[in-house]
Formats: sequence, structure tokens, C-alpha cells
Amino acid sequence: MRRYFTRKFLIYLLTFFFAVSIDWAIPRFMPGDPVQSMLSRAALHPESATAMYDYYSNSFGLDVPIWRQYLNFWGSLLQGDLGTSVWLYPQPVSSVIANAIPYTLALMLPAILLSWWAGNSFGAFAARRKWLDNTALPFAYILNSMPYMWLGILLAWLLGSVLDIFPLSGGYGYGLQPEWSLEFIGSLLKHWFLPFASLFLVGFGGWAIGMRNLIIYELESDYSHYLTALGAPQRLIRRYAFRNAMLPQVTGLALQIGVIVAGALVTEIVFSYPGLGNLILQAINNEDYFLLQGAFLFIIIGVLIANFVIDMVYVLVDPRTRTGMRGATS
Amino acid sequence: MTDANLMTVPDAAADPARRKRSEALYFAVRNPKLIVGGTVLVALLLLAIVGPYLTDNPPNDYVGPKASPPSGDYWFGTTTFGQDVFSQFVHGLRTTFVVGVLGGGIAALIGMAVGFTAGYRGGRVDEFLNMVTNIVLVIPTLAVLLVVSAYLKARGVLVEGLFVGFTSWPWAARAIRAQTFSLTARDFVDLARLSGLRTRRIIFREIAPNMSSYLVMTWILLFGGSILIAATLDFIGLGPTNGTSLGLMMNNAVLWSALQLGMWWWFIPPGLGITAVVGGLYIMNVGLDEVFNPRLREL
Amino acid sequence: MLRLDHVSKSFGLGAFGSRSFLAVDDVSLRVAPGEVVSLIGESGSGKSTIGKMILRLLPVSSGSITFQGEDVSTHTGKALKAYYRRVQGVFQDPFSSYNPIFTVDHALDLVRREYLGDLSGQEWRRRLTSVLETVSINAGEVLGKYPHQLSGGQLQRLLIARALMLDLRFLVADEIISMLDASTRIDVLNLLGDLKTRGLGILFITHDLSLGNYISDRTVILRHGAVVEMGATGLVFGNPCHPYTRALLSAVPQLHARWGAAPEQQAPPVPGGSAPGRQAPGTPGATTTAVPPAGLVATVERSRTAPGRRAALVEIEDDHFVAPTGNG
Amino acid sequence: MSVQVKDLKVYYRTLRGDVRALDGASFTIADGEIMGLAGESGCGKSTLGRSLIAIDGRMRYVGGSVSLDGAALPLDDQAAMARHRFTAVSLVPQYAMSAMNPTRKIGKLVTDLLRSRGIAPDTVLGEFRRRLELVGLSTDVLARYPIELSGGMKQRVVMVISTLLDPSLLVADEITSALDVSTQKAVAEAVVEFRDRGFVASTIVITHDLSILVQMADSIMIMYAGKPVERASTDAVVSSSRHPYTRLLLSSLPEVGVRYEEHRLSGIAGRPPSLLNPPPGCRFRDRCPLAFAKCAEEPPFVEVAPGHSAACWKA
Repeated sequence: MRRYFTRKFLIYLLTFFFAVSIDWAIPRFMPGDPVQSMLSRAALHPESATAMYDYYSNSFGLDVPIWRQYLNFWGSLLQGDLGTSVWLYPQPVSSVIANAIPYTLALMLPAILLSWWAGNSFGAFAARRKWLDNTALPFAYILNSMPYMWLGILLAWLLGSVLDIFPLSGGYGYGLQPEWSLEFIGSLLKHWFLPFASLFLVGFGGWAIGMRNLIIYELESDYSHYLTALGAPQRLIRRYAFRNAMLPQVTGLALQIGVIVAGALVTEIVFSYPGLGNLILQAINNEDYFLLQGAFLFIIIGVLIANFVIDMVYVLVDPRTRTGMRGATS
Repeated sequence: MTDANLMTVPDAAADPARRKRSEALYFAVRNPKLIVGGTVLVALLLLAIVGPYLTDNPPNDYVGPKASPPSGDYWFGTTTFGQDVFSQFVHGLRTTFVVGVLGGGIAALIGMAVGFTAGYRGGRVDEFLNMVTNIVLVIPTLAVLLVVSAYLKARGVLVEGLFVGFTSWPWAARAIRAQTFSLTARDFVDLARLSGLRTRRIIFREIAPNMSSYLVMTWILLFGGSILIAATLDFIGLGPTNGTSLGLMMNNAVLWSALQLGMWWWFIPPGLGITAVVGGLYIMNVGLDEVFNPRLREL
Repeated sequence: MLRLDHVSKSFGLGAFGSRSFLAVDDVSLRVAPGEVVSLIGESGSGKSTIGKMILRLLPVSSGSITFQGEDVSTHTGKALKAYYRRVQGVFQDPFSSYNPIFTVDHALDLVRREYLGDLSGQEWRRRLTSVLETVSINAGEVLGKYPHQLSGGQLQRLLIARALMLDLRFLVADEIISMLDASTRIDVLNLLGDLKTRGLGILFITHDLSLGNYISDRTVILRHGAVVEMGATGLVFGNPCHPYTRALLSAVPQLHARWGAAPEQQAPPVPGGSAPGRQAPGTPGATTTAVPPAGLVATVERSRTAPGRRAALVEIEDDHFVAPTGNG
Repeated sequence: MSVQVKDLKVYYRTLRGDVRALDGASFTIADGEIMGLAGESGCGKSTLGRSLIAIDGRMRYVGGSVSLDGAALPLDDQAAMARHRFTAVSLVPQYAMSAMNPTRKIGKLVTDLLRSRGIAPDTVLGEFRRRLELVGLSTDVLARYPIELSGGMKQRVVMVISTLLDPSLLVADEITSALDVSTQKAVAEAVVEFRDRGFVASTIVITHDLSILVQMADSIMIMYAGKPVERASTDAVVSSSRHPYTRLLLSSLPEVGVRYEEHRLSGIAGRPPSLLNPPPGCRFRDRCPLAFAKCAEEPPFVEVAPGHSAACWKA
């Protein structure tokens, strides 16, 4: 048990270190000079440009040796300072991101959790039920094979453009100000629904298929046969099979999280949803590498936390890891 | 020791190899999933190969009327700029296959190298490789791809395939490791060692052939996964800078408001193409699983 | 011909091998040419680990293994290959000993390619025919078949034939008949007896006392990785001195005597079925001794007062050694 | 006459046709009797055991009947059969090591099982604890996961669970073959004890190990190639068997005290016939030293002495 934790902790620490280092490298090794590109957009006089260049280089911390920059990066990172946005100069990156985070979380968390829960329940229900297996599961396969953005585009087109039920883009209606009013919240929900639905559906298909296969394996296992031999009703056997098949699905969630996050980001782009995904697109288009860096840092931390939580949950739900008989997923 | 061997043991009369193979074949030709998936895939592959010869229009040139719906001249219509969507589609389909094969192939190679080594060697080597695998697994690959792809101003399909391959191997490595681990515990591996065989030979000649069906299935999943990842990259503008791809088509469609303008012929084909290829692969994979895995067969 | 001197094996457990588990504890034994020595123990006794160490499938933690005067415990590469020319093994599960995707000929082909490449086809066939005759195999019935088409007995014979194709001097037979049917196992056992008359040394590893008694000249009883009693088979079985040996013997089911009627009945203090960590001989865990189950570790560690510093065996009569009681 | 089996036939479906794994078995087991069922791999002994519990999708019920205390078991109706399982017929499976759900505590597992069968757990849990102690287990195991128990412990827990509702017939399938000698003994003695205490009425012990049967069984039935060949009291089978197969089988078993140098035993040459398309006549014919022309006709399984049946023309 302690071995499991030590090992996990070490891996997360190392991963965090590597990921942050890569993240640090984003603005430094990008082609082009971020400061230069920012100045060029401002169209200044050449001499004032030189002065400005020095000023900005200094304020971005780019005028010291590279190893110093690296150490400084960690230093300011630990203080929560992510630098200044080039695109939205002089807004600090942290506040730009802080504005986007709630949207991304509101989209991603329910989509991930609900699709996982619903997909698994449905998959378990469909397994070894021939009619469902032959009718519904093919749809699950198709859903699972769809690129996230395409399902988003389809939904937006059908329900947004053609049927005009849901708005096509944005986080809330034009002309509304963020406030705690029914009208605003209603608008939020309306805008939230389509991106959520497209994320949910793709995930749903994948989990359903995975669960269906796992349940079949569990139903063929010795303990299922023993229960049959003791005349236990299918209900109990399936319940046990479901509980046991959930364990690999918990691990599966950890394995999938990176892909899901990427999917959520592109879905935001399709719907111009004001979350991190859109921010990243803007940052790329505006060569705002500090913003990019900050956005990725949040994703890295988010993915690491999610993985860590899943690991801990796994320990809680699988007695085999608790009794220390197996290293389980590590 | 029990009746479980009964179906296989007491039959000296039937021809050995043929029986085992014919059994797989028997289920293969009767497996609707395998047939449907395979047919879709082959049809699209043919289209990707032949398609570009069916049209004279270069995919990115402004050749026709702007934003015209599908017609006899432009089978899939044209874009806002008058590009031929059909031409883009078939060229994009090619790209999709190339990226899939390449990305899936590289990921499979790395996954096999890591998985075989970790599973066979065990011990410290295993622990180290496990750690590397876990790290690559958790790092959001998008970040890495962003750095690398932005670093290279001109990117081609090959480069994209490579990147995708280099980041999508970890789960395959894990799966192969587990398989190798269980096979390594079998006595025939020990006997191969007692026959003086070297490690590499044991892995490639004794262990790998035993899991060939498993490796094929892993590769198929990686193939499909690579296509989806590449589409995502294309969509946020990190795809190939030259040429076209299905993801890029969707990107452009969204960028130039095809949705709002109701130009469904612009964004339906690329997504449908990807879905069909990946779906074909996945469904084929399930079919293969049922063929090789007696437990999943319907009786 | 083969000697084990103070051989121990410990497996690392925990993160980076921080804890260790002693699977084989200071075992010394020797096997002479033309002698069958049976190594008897229950699961978890370390008997298969000893076999694997002799075959160099597992490294030795301490002590030495000497074969025909040379220390083989550190052999690698060419030297190891030369060692395998003379020392071979056959394992418990005949179906797992063959690569299921190849015909059984593959096992022979490997030996041929690695060791007998210079033999002409004709010589090879002549040698094969005579070896197959030795193990009473009809070439036509067996060659070219897949493992699942043959019986366990045929497969085990063929593996012995495979070993005999080399210049075999010593054979480790690890539970080679425990998965065979009663009607064929005795013939494979008799085959081992025939081989010993040809001067082969054989280490017969088993958990079945009656089989060990039947075939072996000398017997070693192993418990928790250490020898509790060893000596000439007649003496060990006729005059068992260690309580563990006695308890084992009293638990052996006999055809013509019921347990209750057996005279040794007054000594059944084996910790019965409650010995933890015990595994079925047929389960994979038992043959892959790589990671012992944790339950086992706990008890073994408890039961050992000072690992590696165990008192020497006492010779109570000519060729009959017993561990002092309270030691194992 | 507690258990009565008449001409029971159960085949396995394969691509190449039916494998006649159990091709007509008739026998009776008295109340309180422990019958040992022995034979080589593929002789049909496990198929017989399994078909008394549950005929799964790979098996096909072909014919015959089984009655328990005078009432017929609905062998070919799995739903109807489920009601008899556990209460009337029960199984100690050969996979006892993995028979319990690894993620459920043993106590919870038993409670779930009882509830699902409509039995209030409180009415039997006390008895469950007593029986656990009877086989030498502490009641702590109720709060443990199966993985925390040793093989021998799991084997005994499964035995107690399977017999909890005092079934009329218990099928114990290879329950000792995976165990060490000392554990084997404990388990075998528990089977006898359960019978003595009336926890189970009739018992079938399936094993390939004849000597363990001698320790626990009242009678032994030997099967060969899908059919019973001999059935008699344990002593009669061991000391005065009538079927050549039984005799050859017994003579191939080494015992402590029998040495290769002094008394060389021998096995039975040849292999059992394929059950896909078994030859007519006596199925042991090809391997039998006593075979003669009449063996081309199938010998009936008849009583050759009081309480002693055999299927051999020379018996």
C-alpha cells in the first residue's frame, strides 16, 4: 500500500517536472520572437521600438541567460505568476485564464463523469442481450469513431442552424452581462448544452463498448459460474460482474483523460465557447506564447490532478490494491 | 486433466494446421462485424487511391463557382472560395490513411519495443520503462505536439504521422507488456532458453508470433486513434502546412462560417470520411476479437 | 557430478527490492551419475526454484552450483550454452512447454539449429529415430502434430527425447508427471529409471511422496526453502525422523490403507490446510516463482529465526541426515 | 434410493459435430453415501458432474433422467433447474481458488447469495459460522476478501458455502487435486465429516486420484470414454475389481513402499478413442489385454456380484 503511494507520488512528481519543463520551452523555442511580433503589430518608430524591445524583454524576463530564465520560471510559477499576455497586453495571463477556466470545467466535468456513468450503465445492460447488442451497439461504435469536432459541427448545424433550437456559438447571449440573473443563467445553459452533448455522446459510445466487452468476460469468469451453480439469479450475477468490470473502467478513465481534454478543447473551438480551448486557438493565432504557456500549465495540472484522483479512487474501490497483494495499475 | 481438453485432445485424425486455421476462417467469414468493417474500409481505401484520378481539380485551387451545392460538375459542391470539395475530400482521405498507417505503425513499433522489453525482462528494466510509459501517458500530448509542430514551420503529412506515433504508444506498450508477461511465464520460453536461444530471438520467434492476432488488433486501434488525433491537430491549425486533410477541411468550414451559411456539403464529407474509416477499423477489430476469442463468440 | 553448496535464493520485494524473501535457504545436495535424487516438498517449499537455479533460469543469490567440477552458477554466453548441452530440464505442464502455434517438431528444430547444425539431414534422422525409440515414441504418430493433438504423456516423452538429442548428462525433471493421467504417468516415470541406467544424473522434483519413493535412490525433503531431512530413499521413508517428514507421510493417501488405520496416525501436527500462501501446483503462480504471494512471505519470515544461519544437518545413520527439530 | 441417474447423455457441441462426452450413465447413490467418480481425462466424469448442476451453452442435453428423492430434476430447463441448485443439488467446483468474487468480502458474498435466493441471511448465518469453525476456520474470514485466504482456506470456505442449505446431493469436482498432501487430507476429511453430520445426503466426489477416493468414498464408479465401466464398494473396487481397465489403472499406481528397482509398474498403452465418433462395441477394446471377438459388441453395464456392476463381457 505504501509502496503503491510512494511510486505513484514519484511518477507524478517526475511527470509534473517534465511537463512543466516542456511548457517552459514553448515561448523560448518557438520560431519567431514574441516581443518582436507584438511590437510589429503596434507599428512604432524604429528607435522607440528598440527601447520598447528592451523594456518588454525585461518585463517578460527574456534578457537573462537561459538557465536563469528556467529557474525564474519555476520561481514565479510557485508564486502563481504566469507572466503577461501579449495578445491582451497588459493583462496578466493568470487572470485571462481564470476567466476561461469556469467555462471549461463546467463543460468538461459533467461531460466526462456523466458519459462515463451512462455509457458504463448502458454497456452493462446491453451485454449478452442480443437485441440491444445488435441494434444499439453499432451506434455506440459509430459515436465512438466520430471526431469530437465533427459531432459538434453536426449538432450545431442540425439543432442550431437548421432547427434553430440552440445558439450556435458563444458562452452566453450577445448583449448580456455576466450576472446572477435567471435570464443570464438560462442563456448560459442554452449555450452550454450543445458542446456538452457532443462531448457526452462521443464518450458515451466508447464507454458503452468497453463495458459491454468487459461484462462478457466477467460473466464467463469462475465466480459467475459458481453463482450460477448455486442458483443465484442473473440479477446478482450481473451486479457482481458490473462492479468488477467497473475497475478497469476506472483505470480506463485515467488513460483516456488526455484524449478527452483535447476533445473538449476542439469542441470549444467549434462552438466558440469562451473556455481554454478557444483561448489556446487565439493564443496560437496571435502568437501569444505566454498565454499558451499558461493555458497548457493549467491543462497539465488539471490532467495530473484528475489522474491522481482516479488513482486514489481505484485504491478505494479495489480491495486487491488495499491488501497489498498487487501493484495493480502502477 | 478434465473434460475441458476433451474437444482438442482425442483427435489424431484431423489435419492439424488446417483445422486450427479453418476454424478461424470459419468464424471470420461468418462474422458480420468483420465483413461490414472490412468492406467499408476497403471501399474508402479504394476511393482514396483512385479518387484523385477522378478529378482534374487540384484540391486547393479556386476552380469553380463559389459556395455552390453538389452538382454534376462538382460532386460534393465547392467551398466559399470555389475549391472543389470532392477533390479536397479524396486527397484528404489519402492523407488520413497515410497518417493512420504511419502514426499507428510508429506507435505500434514503440509500443512493441517497450512492451516486449518490459514484459520479458521484468525487474528494474520493467520498472523504469513503466515509469517512462506513465509519464508519457499523463503528459498532455497536445502540449508537446504544439511545441514541436510549431517549431517546424513547414510540416508535412509524414511529420504529423511521426508526431502522432511518438505520443500515442503508451497504452499499447502497457497492453503488450501484460501479454508478454503472461507468455514469458509459460514453460516454452524457458525451454527456448535451455535450447541456447538469445533473448531477441526468443521475443521475436517464440513470443511475438503467439500474440500476432493481439498485435494486429492493437495496431488497428492505434491506426484509428492516430487518425482521430491527427484530425484534432489539423482542426486547431497544427496539421500539415502543405496539402490538405479532412481535419483541415473541417477547420476551414468552421472558420469560414459554413455552419451559419448552411453549406453542409463542406463539413459533412470530411467528418463522415473520418468516422467511416475509424468506425470501419473499430468494428473490424471487434469482429477479429470475436474470431480469435472463443469466449466472445455467440453460440 | 552435480553439487549444490550452501545455495540460497532471495527474491526482492517492495519498491526497488527494499525487502527480500528467502525462497531457498542454504541448501546443499549432490547428485551422482546414474542416480535419481528426488526433491520433495509442498508448494512454496522452494523445490522448483532450486530446479530453475540449476538450469540457470534464475540466478543464484549465494552459494555455488558445481557441475562436473566447474562452477556453473556464473556461466553466461558460450559457457552457458555449452552447459545446456549437458544439462537439460523438463517441466510440469506439457502443454505449456510447447509453443502452441508451432508443431512439436519446433522444439526439436531449436535444439538442432543451436547445437547440431553440423549434422547432416541423414545423421540427424538416424539419431532422432534412435532417441525416439528410447522414449518409446512412434515418430509417425507424433512428429508434425500440434501440441494440442497429443497426449500429455507423449509430449513429456518428446521433451525428454529433445534433451537426449544433446550430450545429456543431467536432467532436471520438475513435476514432469503430475499433470499426466494415471495410466500414462508410470511409463514416463519408468523412462526416467531407464535413463539412469545409462549413467544420467536426474533430479526428480515432486510433491508426491509415493512417486519420489518409487523412482529415487536418494530423497531430499524440503520445507520453507530448507532441507529438513535427506538420505537414501529407503532410510528416509522407512525411518522418517523429522516430524515434518512423518506428518507428510501420514497424510499421503494410500490405496490399500486408510488414513485412520495407518500406524503413524499419532503424529498429524502439520499445520493442516491453514498453511497460508499455499498454491495449487497447477496454477501459474506456483511455477513462476518470480514473485511469491505475500501471505507466504509473512509466515515464512515469522517462522525463520535467523535466515542463513541455520544449524547443520545431523547424520543419524549412514547416509541419513535430519535437521535438528525446531529449525524448520 | 436418494439419487437415481438413468441413461444420462450430454454432448459437447463443436464445429465438427457433437463430442459424446457423457454417453449413457446409469447409477444410484444412497442417502449418506459418498460415491467416488474416477477415470482419465476426457472420460466424462466432469461432464457428468457438471450436467447435474447446470448444462451451459456449450453442452447439449441429449437424453436420460436424474431424480432426487423421487422427484425428477429438470436438467434441460435451466430456469427451472436454478430453483433446485444450492438447496437440492450443490457444487464444490474444481476452480474453488477463483470461485468467490474477488472484490466482495466473504460474509457479504454469502449474504447477497442468500438474499437473492429469498432466504433471510440471519436464519443461516449462525450455522455458517459454526461450520466454518468446524472445518478449522475462524469466523474472521467473513470480513476478509478471498485474496487474503490461502488455497486450502478458500477450498474449505467454498465447501461450507456450497453445503450451507444441506443439499440432497453434493458434487465435489476435483476438490483435492490442486492441494498439497496435508491440505488434501484436511479437505477430504471434511467431506466425510459433512456427510457424517448430515449436512449433505449423497455426495459425488470427482477426481483422477484413486488413492484419495479410497480414503473417503463408500463406493467408486470408474468411467472410461464417456461411459461407466465399473461400480462397486470401495473395497471391492480396490481388491476385487472385475473390469480390466480398473485393474490396469490400479496396478499403475505407485504406493509408498513400492520401488522401481523391486517392483516395476507399468501403465496402460494407447489412448482412449475419440468421442467425436466413437467406435462401436467396447470402447476399451483397443487397449484391453483380454479383448476378444465379442468385444465388438457393446457390453452392458450389469450387476456381476451383489452391489457390483461392470461393463465387460469377461467380468
